[in-house]
Amino acid sequence: MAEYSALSLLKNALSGNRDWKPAWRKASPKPSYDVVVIGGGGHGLSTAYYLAKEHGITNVAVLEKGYLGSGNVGRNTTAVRSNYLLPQNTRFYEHSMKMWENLSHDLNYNVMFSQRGVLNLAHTPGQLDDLARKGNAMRHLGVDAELMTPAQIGRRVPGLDMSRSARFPIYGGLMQERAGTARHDAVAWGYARGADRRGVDIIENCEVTGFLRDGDRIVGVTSNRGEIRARKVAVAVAGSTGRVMQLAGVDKMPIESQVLQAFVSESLKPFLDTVLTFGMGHFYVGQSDKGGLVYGGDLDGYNSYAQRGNLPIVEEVMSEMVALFPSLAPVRVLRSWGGVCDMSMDGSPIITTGPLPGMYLNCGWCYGGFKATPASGFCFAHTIARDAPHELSAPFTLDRFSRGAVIDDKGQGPTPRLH
Amino acid sequence: MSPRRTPSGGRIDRLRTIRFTFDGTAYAGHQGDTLASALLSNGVSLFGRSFKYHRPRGVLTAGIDEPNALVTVLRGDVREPNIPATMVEIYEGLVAVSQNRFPSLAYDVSAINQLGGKFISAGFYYKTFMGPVIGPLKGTRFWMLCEKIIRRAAGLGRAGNVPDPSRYERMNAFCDVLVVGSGPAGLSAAREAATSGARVILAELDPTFGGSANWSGETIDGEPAIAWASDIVGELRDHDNVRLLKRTTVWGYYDGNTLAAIERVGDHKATPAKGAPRHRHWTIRAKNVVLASGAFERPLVFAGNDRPGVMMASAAMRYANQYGVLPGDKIVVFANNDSAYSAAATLNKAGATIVAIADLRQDVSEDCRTLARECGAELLTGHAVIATEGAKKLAGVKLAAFSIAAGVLPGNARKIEADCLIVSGGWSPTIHLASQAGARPVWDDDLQAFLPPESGNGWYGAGGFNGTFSTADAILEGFAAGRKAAGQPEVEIGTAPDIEPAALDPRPAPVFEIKANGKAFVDYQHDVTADDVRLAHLEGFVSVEHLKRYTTLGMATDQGKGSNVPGLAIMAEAVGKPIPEVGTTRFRPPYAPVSVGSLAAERFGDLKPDRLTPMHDWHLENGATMYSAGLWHRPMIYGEPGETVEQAYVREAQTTRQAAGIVDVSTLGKIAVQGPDAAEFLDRVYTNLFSTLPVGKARYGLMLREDGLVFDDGTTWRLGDNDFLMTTTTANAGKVMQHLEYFLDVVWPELRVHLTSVTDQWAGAAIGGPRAREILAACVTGTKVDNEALPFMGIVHGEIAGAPVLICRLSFSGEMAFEVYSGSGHGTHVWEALIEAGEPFGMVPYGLEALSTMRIEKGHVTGAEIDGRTSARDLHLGWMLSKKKPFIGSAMMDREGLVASGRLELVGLISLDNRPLNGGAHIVAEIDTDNPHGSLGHITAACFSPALGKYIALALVSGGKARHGKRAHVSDPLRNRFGPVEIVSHHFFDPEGKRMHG
Amino acid sequence: MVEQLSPLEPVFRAGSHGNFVDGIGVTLSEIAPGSIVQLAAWPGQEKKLMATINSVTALKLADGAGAGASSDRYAAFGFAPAKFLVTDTSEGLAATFAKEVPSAIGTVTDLSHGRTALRITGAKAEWVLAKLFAIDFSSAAFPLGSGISTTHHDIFTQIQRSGPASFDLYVFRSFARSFWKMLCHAADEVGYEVR
Amino acid sequence: MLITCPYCGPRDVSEFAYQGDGNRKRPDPASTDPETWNAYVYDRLNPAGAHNEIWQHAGGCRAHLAVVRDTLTHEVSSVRFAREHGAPTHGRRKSGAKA
Repeated sequence: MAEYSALSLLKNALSGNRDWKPAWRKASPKPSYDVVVIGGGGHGLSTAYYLAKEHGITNVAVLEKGYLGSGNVGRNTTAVRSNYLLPQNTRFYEHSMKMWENLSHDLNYNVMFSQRGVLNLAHTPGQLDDLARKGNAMRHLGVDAELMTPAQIGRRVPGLDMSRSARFPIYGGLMQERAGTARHDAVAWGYARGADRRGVDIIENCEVTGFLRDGDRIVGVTSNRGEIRARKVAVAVAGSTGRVMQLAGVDKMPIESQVLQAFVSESLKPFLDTVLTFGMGHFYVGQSDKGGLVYGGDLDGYNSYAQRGNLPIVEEVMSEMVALFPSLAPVRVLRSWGGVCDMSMDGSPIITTGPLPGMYLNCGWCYGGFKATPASGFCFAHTIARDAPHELSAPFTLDRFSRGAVIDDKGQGPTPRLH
Repeated sequence: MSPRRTPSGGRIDRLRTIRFTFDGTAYAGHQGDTLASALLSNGVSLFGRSFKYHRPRGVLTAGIDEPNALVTVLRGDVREPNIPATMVEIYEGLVAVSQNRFPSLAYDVSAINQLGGKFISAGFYYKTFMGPVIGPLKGTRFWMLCEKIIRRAAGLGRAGNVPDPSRYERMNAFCDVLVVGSGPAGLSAAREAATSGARVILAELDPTFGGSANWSGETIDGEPAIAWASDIVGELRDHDNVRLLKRTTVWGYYDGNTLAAIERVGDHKATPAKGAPRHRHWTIRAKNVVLASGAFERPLVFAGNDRPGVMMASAAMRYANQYGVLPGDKIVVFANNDSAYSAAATLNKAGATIVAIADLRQDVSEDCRTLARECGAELLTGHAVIATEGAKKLAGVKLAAFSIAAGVLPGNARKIEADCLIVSGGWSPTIHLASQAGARPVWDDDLQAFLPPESGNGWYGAGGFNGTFSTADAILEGFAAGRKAAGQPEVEIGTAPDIEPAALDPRPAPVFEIKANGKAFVDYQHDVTADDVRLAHLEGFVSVEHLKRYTTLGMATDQGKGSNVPGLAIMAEAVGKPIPEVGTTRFRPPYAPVSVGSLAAERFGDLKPDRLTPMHDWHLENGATMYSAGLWHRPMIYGEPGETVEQAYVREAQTTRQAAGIVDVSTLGKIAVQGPDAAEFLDRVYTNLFSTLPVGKARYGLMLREDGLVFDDGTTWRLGDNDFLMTTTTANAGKVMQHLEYFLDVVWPELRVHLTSVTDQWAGAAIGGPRAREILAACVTGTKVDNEALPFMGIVHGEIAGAPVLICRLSFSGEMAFEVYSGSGHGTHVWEALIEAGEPFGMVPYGLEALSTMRIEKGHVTGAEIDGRTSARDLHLGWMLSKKKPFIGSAMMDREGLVASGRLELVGLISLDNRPLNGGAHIVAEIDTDNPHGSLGHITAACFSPALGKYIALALVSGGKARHGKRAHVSDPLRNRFGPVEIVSHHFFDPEGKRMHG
Repeated sequence: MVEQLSPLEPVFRAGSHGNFVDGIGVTLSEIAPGSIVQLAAWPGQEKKLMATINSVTALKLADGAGAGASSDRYAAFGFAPAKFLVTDTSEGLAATFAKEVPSAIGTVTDLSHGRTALRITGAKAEWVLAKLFAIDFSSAAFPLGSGISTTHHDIFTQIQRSGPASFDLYVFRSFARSFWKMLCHAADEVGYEVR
Repeated sequence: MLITCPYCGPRDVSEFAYQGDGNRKRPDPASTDPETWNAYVYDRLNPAGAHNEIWQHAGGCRAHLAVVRDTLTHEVSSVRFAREHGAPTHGRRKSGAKA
């Protein structure tokens, strides 16, 4: 398949754009594969891509229930960052960040990773110390982080209410300049195209309806497109983990599926050149290249698979937005949507062999899965190929809960809605 | 007279002239005009520029579905971008400007983008701008350079940086029946529901009720439709049980029949009424909903269909009938259905010349032929518009013979001069709200449209929403829906009202696109062409969602109201499947864009309430600098002129340790734990025993979470056998209450315990220092406060200045200290009495900084150490874990990870370079400023200790106690602070507690 | 006895405010009862507690959630299962109940200082309250005398309908000033008088 | 979303605090069996469909409620006082069964 470049664009433009080929083949399932990956979202696709690229395992199928990227990879607010407090998280997400920095070239697909920074605001001296703790933790692992003064913040983000009389005045902030945003759909499409070019079958509209077993061992799946056997079955369906695992007879997991809403405003000329998070609520906002402000806040806070939320959170998020930017009150919200998040018990993901023989599980991404897409696939592919966790994802196995080795970046304990 | 204003007619008030400006030019219109109708009446045809190609655009519609004519409304320096000119009611002094153009609307340099047409087709950016793999532009750098340029070109209006001074409000409403839309169907439904006695809310997004009755030109039972509508509105007004909401867009259909609507209360006014909001955000909880939201007319997709002067047929009709404006003098009609013929007739009656009617169909009904004849138009059946001409304004159209089976037929095209082309491609019912409510639409081949199911869980449909386009049937459906929604039994429906002129056949020919050379737009605003849709198909982006995401079709501010179905149809043709098999979009809120401010409502400018202690005003009057602790406001320091924060807190702490100090502790969470099982309950929730606590004594308690980590701490006072007063940290008060309530209600319902938040019942003043007891003795009556009457952790009742108080001798500062609780209403009274009593002893009030300083000196933990990751042992509180009883967390606290070596443990630090330490700094064995690494832990709290005369800190450090006496370094690259520290016990000061035991 | 200080003091401005040119939509006032007491019964003891309320205040509470009544001196209503708020224009009600309610029946909690009582009266009272609470204030849904517990964002509020167009609101004292400002703000549109 | 509190009547979801899976049964406090405790503290049923949940009417009467709610439609089919019918006191219902 042809490489994408300015030249290929020009060549095709001259021939009336009639020679473009599908970004990935519309494959039909074969009777068996070395690896079947359930879930054609970002993580499933990147897993397939790295299975092929890093481990030479190309006899792989990715099964997607709906259209490719219909889950959270196409529903998130696109922030990419590695500003975590705990070293297990920081190391993992920083690895991801490094992969992001070269992802467009790696995939020959412009995922539009824009390193315009992510800025966490502090509204009390205590919060600023907490951010300093986090930033210093990052710096001690070689990750970039800086504190910004209110004056610097005011210059960087015009329109922000910097007044001392604000209900929650801004005392400073923690900036990670290398963080930023990417074009979410492009990540799914780029990985799909990349995996497809390496021989992976990407099978859309293929819903898994059950698991094939040989004794205890999982040896394939049944689907609306027939039985598909596999030596290894990988599950990467964050947002639907409960449903898919139930098909395998695992009905209890350290996960609650909760709905997270996101919003986009009408298109505006450049207004905000970074991603901003509010310290007295869960609000965060960035601006897309098309000009829409992309923003969100807290979870709705209850179990849901409905991909729809309710008004209280809508109102909460909007209130926080105009508290930070009082000039945005007349600006209008254009779209809202809901994504279903695997909220884990410590706010950190699960990448593991098992829990059944022949099965591999990647889930529990809470609302931070998008930025993990490259590293998640990279580590999960390693786990599948080698039957052992990658060094970076070793802390994220399932047994950490019983061992008391939770990775609780927010310190909220086993109350998923608070992570 | 404006050039395009008809001599009479319309619902505008021709006696009232309103002046406004657009792009700096002054214009006049009339009361009742929208910005679009007023500008059209002035002969303006160029309204805006498109998103990608910056093509000149006119006004396409007359309503909320407008994709092209977006403007920014300015109120002073406050900018309201992206408002359709069709939705702006003009008011005296209105200032509107066009958008997405530079330097001007007429001459926009970015229009050069059009030349790159095929190069910048859908999704082009995914394929390029990746830049070199090596060199200075490697990684993301090249892309970010390109992105800067792209971002500047993209975007529509500009948001301002000046705070919006407007007021926004919320309104909660409850009703039996909410009727959405006030056209004939909605009015009929509302009347029927209201008559049955139901509580009814009727919401209309336009400034006038009546919907199509305002512009249809029909008569209903011999009466003009407008009069028919106003009669019903008048009738509804007389009902007590009806609320009429105009300028109100119902935009969200949420769970439990909760609907959200925005009422534009003040947008049409130069200055709002006093106290009135600009927008009111309605949350309507309706038992049932009648959806009578009508339908949108769809454009046809053909080359040059975006030229200013091309307009929807129904919009043209509306401009003529409702606003008395002709969109053109010489009009060509282009349609695949009958409805455009009514528009032609209307425009002709209003004074325009209908040059020709090009109908895609070969067979046209006799009714239509008559209408064409009557308006003097040349009827060209089996014809299509294949191009339009003109620069920034339509000058003519090109027509060619067309067959539904074969498309454009070979042969000579014919040119016709015209300044307006009105188009009808059929109608799409406005099913958005039903879709939000979960309804799955069904494709109807006759109407070539997605129709809603008959009814949903909580709603009924009527009229155009149902695909019912005859007014007579709409009225009957409204009647039936109104009855059902009001819970009335169904009745025999009477005879249909008599409508003149008779309804035309609503079924369009199944044609959506006319293939010819030139850009044919599907999504006007986002410049998505029919070729872009086909390109998406070619590249495999076939599913509706992929189509949307790849081409951005339907993602513009009009949300695809007109483009959704044509886009699907073109994709369906490319795929070779029927339209319903390609799918439809599930609509989500909002139905139309909603101001962010309206959703913030009363929280705009007031995000969170202030929580104030009873002594708040005293603090302010006495020079306190306040800061936020959650919702509370607490004194940080009581600074004296010229003092730095450090000087102030050092003075306060020092004075407290030397004489006495007083601090407001009213914010501590206080929970009354009452009942015969209260002691048992406390034994279960605290790690230590409380059943052994005698009445009149207090005890420090520690709580864990179920997972075995520390949750909260505080003292609990036994006031009676069955009566405890629990205190919690300020930050955790709410969480602790919820935690306790959960266990009582869900886990141990057999325990007879009541919990009540009494945080606000009590004002708390903590007074500590060597002179504290003397000060108390000087002002307390009714009890002694000596060591015998009031031993450490003892509680007494007494009075201060006539107010009853509860005094507990406990200490956070490490001094001889007492917490004095009084009724909140007496708080300031008691506080002032204490201050007065303390004056001779040199007592000072102190704030949180000094409080924190003294607790650091004592090594007491707070939220900085109890951070949700620490165990009791990490904090050296293992001695509080009772072995005599199970308690919450006891089963989980010994898991291997929680007792592993190397965990972060509480230690003290002393700065060895006499420079301040910072909270959040890390601890390392060896400094490496260039490449910091090897963090052993971090500082949780730091201060200058007046007691030690040193900068000290509490820290959580791996290894903890084992490092006591060892040297380490702070490493704080964020604040460029590196330096040596000594690790010591966290009990810096008076470790034996001699001072507080006295 | 020491007088209680109102938490509203600096923001309580008697007189007419807002858009009052066309008339006063609502009147806002602080009630400042002498006593506010919470009574709570153990399961099965609710009737006995209600009888005690009756014997102390002469108020007869009907069965059912939220039932309430008031007299010149007392007001009482249920606000949660087996829980009641009782107010008295005089001080000392908690002490009285403490004697009357044995621990086998339930508990008595004095909230006289902990809650601030406000009253909103007037033709527009329902309209103004509907701006703050997701509660149906129509008299069919919220009959005279009855009470509810609800919240305005962070502010927990108990409300009793004290007249056909009159409501008494009980909020945590620490929030009272913020709440009062919000109430006044919401009443601007209809014009209000502070008394 | 509305939840009909058995005491307060139908109220907006904003008045309620979610307390999660109502099928969990707290182990005997005297037991220290790690697996039982681990399952109680960390594992949750997470069905797509009817779910037994605990909600607290935090912004109302503060009672805890045993709610049966469909996680696909958000429809609430049953609400009862948890202290009277608390899910933790009985076993897990069959998924899909109405309370």
